[in-house]
Amino acid sequence: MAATSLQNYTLVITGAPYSSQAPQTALLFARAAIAAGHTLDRVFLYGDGVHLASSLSAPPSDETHWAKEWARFLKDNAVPGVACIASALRRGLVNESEKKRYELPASNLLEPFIIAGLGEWVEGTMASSRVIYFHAGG
Amino acid sequence: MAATSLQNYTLVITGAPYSSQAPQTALLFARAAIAAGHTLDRVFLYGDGVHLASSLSAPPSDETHWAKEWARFLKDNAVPGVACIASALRRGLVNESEKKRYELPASNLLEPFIIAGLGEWVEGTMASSRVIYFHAGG
Amino acid sequence: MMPINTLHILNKAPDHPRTAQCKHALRPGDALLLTENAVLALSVAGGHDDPAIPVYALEPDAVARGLGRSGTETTLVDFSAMVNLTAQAQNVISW
Amino acid sequence: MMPINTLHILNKAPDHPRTAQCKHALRPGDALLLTENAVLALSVAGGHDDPAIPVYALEPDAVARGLGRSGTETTLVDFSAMVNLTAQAQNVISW
Amino acid sequence: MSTLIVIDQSPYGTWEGREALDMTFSLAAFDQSVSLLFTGAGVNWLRKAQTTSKIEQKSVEKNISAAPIFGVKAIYADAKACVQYGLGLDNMLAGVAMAENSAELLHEHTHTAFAG
Amino acid sequence: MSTLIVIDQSPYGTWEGREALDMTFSLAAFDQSVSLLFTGAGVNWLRKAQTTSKIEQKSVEKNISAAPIFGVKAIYADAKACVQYGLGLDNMLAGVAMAENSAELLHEHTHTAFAG
Repeated sequence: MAATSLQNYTLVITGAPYSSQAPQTALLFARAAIAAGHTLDRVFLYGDGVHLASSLSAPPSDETHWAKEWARFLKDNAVPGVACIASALRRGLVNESEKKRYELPASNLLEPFIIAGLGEWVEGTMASSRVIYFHAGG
Repeated sequence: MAATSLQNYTLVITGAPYSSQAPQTALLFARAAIAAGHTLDRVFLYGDGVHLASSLSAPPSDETHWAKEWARFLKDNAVPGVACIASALRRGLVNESEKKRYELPASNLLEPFIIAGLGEWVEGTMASSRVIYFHAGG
Repeated sequence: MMPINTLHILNKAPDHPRTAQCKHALRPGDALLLTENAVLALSVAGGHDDPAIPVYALEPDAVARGLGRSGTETTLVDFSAMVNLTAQAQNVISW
Repeated sequence: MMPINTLHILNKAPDHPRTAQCKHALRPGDALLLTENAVLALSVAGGHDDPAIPVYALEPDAVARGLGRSGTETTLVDFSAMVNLTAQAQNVISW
Repeated sequence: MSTLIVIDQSPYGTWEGREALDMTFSLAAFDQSVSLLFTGAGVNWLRKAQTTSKIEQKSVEKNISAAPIFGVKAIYADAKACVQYGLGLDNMLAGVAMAENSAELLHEHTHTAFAG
Repeated sequence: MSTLIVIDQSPYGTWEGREALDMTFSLAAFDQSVSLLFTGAGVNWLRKAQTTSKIEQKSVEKNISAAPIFGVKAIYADAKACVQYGLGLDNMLAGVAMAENSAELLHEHTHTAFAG
């Protein structure tokens, strides 16, 4: 039955952790998708969602560390995690090369996340059979 | 006339720059308050507002750099700017001592902002004659 | 399960303006999945307007908010079933 | 200016649930200041309910949204006047 | 100074309510007069039996129940919002006072802070 | 694939609409079929004479007006929302198509993305 065939997903997260539930819902969805045999083409962080890729988040030890959980998931499943460069630069999320380019005092991008342009999102929409957005609630 | 007497303000910013208008409205308010002869007891960043104190923000050169504008205002007027430690740690905003304490790869707090507890907000509410909140809109 | 034309995923509370917009956009053949704060619709009397549209609610979000019992009109689903819904639907809209 | 009991500062768009809550909380002697997205109320027909409550709107936010002309019921103010309003009011509530 | 902290956002979907609770407890810890008002979708913080393990968040049920012990003066719930969300004495946390006209509470306190 | 980008939030108070415009232009730059729908408070992006210097933001009026040049297929405005916010042909940017039932547009596109 075609309706239940395996899909290739692009997930787009636009809500920040510890502000919205979006990264949490997206991770639980992503785990279930992989468990069902689907594939994830990529995960794209946009707008406030880029904060998920911070290497400096330090929530209380009895709360889930969403950035680390996401990073582990991406590594374990070899899924690319991409933070939009325009969203990231405004919000203070930078890698080593942006640090040098903008002469910033540090970098704070958590591996394996990378920073790239909106073209990565466009490619995701073209390459995958399903694009699911995880926005901030309210 | 007592109603127009000079006030001592505590400003609380809970909305992030490049996500809400809160830090912008707060800065234009703060400048006008100083110009009218009022004093600012302190500025307290809470919730998503702590992102205003990031040293790594790099908006496009034709957009206002709100973190730098705020930092300059605080220095010029000797107003303490305090980011709530609990909000900051969850959201990946840390100073040198938190960096060491939590073994994080970098620090990203912009001077002259400092990181401290909610007690700073409580003190602000007690020490000042007006507490004005700048929340995210919507 | 029935084939789904468009799956509408709503994660906003009942008083959010996007909730009304979402309900207005539902068409026969569509399905509605309530997640996060949207599961609060389960507690609102008369919140379900159109019996022709299947309504699902994410069970982890419902029980987190103390709303574990499913009404007769709403089916509680886990993340695995949520994935199935998105795979079956021709289109998915996240409100 | 008249003395103000409570100054209500509203920065939410007219369709935000907190807007209705704010209007419901206005009492004689209070004043309402619209900032940021709340200035869109200037464009909504019949948006001003109670003529006994003075309504102000932040002019920089109004002109940014193409709403520079003040209605007869609403006074456009700059940041300096906003500061005065907060200094005159006994209490200030930011919605 | 008497403070009213107002929570009008649903639990768990956003962090504002949680951080407003922290503000409340902080004022109480400094022996300041502080009360809580839950209104709008925020009344859902007061529902019994919040089981949050599957969304990997901490339940705030215990925090709210412990508020009086930590010196929070009163917990109010907007009566109309409770009706709207099907909340009554049977399914609400104990120790909550129903406010028939919660807007009056804003005028009875000298300092009001909304959650986010 | 045909994409509809939906902006239902007011201009300048939040960044979501601005970043949704960036998404729109990005799709157009990759020669993908993309249209814009402004609805709810989002129709206020379409008002003429947005003068933003005093709030130190860039106006988006020019960006929206230039959308067709950059390959954006159509710009729709929800007709009911325009009435609600007092928008008509006299005070709106040129090149906008009124959508009497904008919900239908969602069903006519294979991919819909909301601003935030």
